Amino acid sequence: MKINKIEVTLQNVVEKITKFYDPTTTHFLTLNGVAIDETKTEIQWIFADYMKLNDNTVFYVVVDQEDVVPSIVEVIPSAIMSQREVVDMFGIEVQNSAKGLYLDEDSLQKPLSGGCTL
Amino acid sequence: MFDLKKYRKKSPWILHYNAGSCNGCDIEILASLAPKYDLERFGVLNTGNPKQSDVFLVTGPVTFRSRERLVELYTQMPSPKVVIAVGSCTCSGGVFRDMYNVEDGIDNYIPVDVYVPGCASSPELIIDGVVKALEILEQKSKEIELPKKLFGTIKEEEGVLNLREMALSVAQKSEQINAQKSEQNEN
Amino acid sequence: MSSQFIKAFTNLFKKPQTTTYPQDAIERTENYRGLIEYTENECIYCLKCEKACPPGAILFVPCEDPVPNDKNKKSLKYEYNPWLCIYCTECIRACPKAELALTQSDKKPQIGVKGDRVNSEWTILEQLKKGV
Amino acid sequence: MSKKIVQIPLGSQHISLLEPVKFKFSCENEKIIDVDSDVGFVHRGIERACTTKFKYDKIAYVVARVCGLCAITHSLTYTMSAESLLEGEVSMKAKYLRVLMVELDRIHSHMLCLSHVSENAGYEALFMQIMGDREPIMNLQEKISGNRVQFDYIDIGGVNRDISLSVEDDIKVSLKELRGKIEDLINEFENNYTLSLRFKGIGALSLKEAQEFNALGPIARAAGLVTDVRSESNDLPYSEIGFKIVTSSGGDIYARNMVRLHEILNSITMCENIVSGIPEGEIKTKFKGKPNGEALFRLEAPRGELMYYVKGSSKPMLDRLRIKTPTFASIPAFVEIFKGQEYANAPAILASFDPCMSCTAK
Repeated sequence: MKINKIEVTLQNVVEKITKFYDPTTTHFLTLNGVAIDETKTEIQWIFADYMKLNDNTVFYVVVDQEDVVPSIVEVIPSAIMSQREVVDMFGIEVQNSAKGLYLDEDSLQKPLSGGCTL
Repeated sequence: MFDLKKYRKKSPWILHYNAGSCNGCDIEILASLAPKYDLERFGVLNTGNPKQSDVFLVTGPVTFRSRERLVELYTQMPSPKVVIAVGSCTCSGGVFRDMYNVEDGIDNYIPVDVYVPGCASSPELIIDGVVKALEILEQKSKEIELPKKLFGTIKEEEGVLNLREMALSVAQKSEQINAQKSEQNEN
Repeated sequence: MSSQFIKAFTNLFKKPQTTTYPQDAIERTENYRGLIEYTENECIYCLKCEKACPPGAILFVPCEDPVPNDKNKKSLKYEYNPWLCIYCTECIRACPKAELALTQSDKKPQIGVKGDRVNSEWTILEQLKKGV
Repeated sequence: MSKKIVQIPLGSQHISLLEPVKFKFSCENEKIIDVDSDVGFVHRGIERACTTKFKYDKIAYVVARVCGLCAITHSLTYTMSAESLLEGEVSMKAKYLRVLMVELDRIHSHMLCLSHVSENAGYEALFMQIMGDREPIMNLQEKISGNRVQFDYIDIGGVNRDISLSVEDDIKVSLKELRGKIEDLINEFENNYTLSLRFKGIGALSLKEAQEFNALGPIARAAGLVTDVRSESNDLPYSEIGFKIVTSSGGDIYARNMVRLHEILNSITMCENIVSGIPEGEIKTKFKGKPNGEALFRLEAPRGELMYYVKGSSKPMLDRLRIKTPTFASIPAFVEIFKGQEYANAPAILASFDPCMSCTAK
């Protein structure tokens, strides 16, 4: 499937998504993280259109481990789950998202981040 | 191998807990309770209450968050109880072996009596496993009754209560029984 | 309403759905994926099945029992854990001598009880394998 | 009566819940006003294991174990996204066989859900009847792939087993029988008071809410939202085999049941068309290279849209595998539906979602 990738920054991501997102034609798939190296992580917001052939839009931004990713729950309420997942899996702080969706305190922390080795 | 008459009188109730499986074995447990395989003809009933159950069917390699629940459910069941591990991942971790949030099989947490292989275990294998578990349940309930019987016979024979001798004879008898059992096992 | 009564009546004369399994064996379909069977004489010890197995249910453990020979130079012994196997047939697709050395039979795997080599004993075998 | 807020937990082990999930309902008298869910009981860490433990050609067998009910969709979506990063072409026959298995899987998954719904309405006999009617489908799956639940049928390059003529005949016979039974079931679900009146207006989701909370699959289609990934991609030959989108309106449990039942009928039609027209060809072709680049694939699982994101860099191990499962994305919609309902209906509403927690937590 085709991917349209759009680069954003942490400051303008909420604004751009608000402008792009129309609940009647588009739906939000998920918030995804990809570890690039030990400290850098690529955060992706993935969208797809209803009833259009092979159409996916991905907003992405590369963040450091200490950065705080803005929350898009105000625009898209269903993003809350995937935001909590990213907090657990990558150890990156997302606004208004609590830890502990999947991981207990004694299990391996931030398992998908680049710095994690078993 | 199958003496159905022996089991027809009994009605073991099962408790099912999903400790992190992929649902494959769970739907096969449901299928084995449904008309085609119909475990209910052995009197097997699926209950949600650990306090009324005799057989504990567990699916899934124990995940971190389900550990306490698993042990809690096991301890809440009255003895004699039998634990059946359904599916490869419950027996030894299966394809999830060595993943970071998985504890590689339930026998690291609770004692398991019957291991049912298969991914996912077919109803046929689950029936085999339950039948095997019923044998073990029978044996376990006999073992629980054992000391009481021994005490009873001594009392009738001697008429006098001598605690020390009673204890000694119980020890002897249980030794004999153990020896017999080990012989049987060797055979 | 009347159709339901007719259905209920005809159901009285139908064969029961339930299979009487423990008494009568269940008919196996042709493709049934059962136990993996191994023939030692045919094996060429290429270890492809061991590498292919997703859960690691096939191990070639170094031991002293079979004396090293032409085919088996490192004196390896085939070990298989049916309680770890996921019956995906990947090992047989990897085997260069499939149908001879490694086959998938239609036998169903055995039910394990205490004392079978299920989990903790298998962990020891895995450590033995890793130690070399 | 004074207003008093009571907390009622449901799960993680409960007789009406097959899944290990914990809900905490805040109820005002009998009415649910807020729901808190804990879905992490089944988290195993598959996403990490797929990038550290397994090579790219084994992952199809691992991701199938994410969920036993939609195992085939998981392995198919992964395989197709990996294939788009490799060099090679899947034969038409393999594509048809893949769709056949996916649709058979959808039939049995929907039937399982319907049987649960009727059990939660207190209709035990119908539960047993649907479970019994489902067995021929399980049998077909065993005949095609060798196993009843985890098929391990799809591999990179095609499918693992060919289909024989006798099995094709069996499929035709069983599906014909099943069609009659499903038509009876539609009649039953429409006209039986236990199932129709009991469920009308309960657990309703409006079209606007469905769009706002990104509901997926049968839940969205029951609310009138026209979305189905089967018509949003042309990688599988859905348009050739008579696929139709089934929608309903109302968004309540009754509408969801109807959508599921009509989808089963549509799947039966598609399976019959596939079996009568399987093209000639190889079932497996060789693929060259190692996955390189990014791929994103969506496919319609029985519960809704499934998405895989694969990133590789010409190594046997992948860099990243992201699984987005339908239930995971629908949880905000679930919570919205629960609000304002009676607590007594909670198990029935939950069953009508057909939730899959092993999908959710991975």
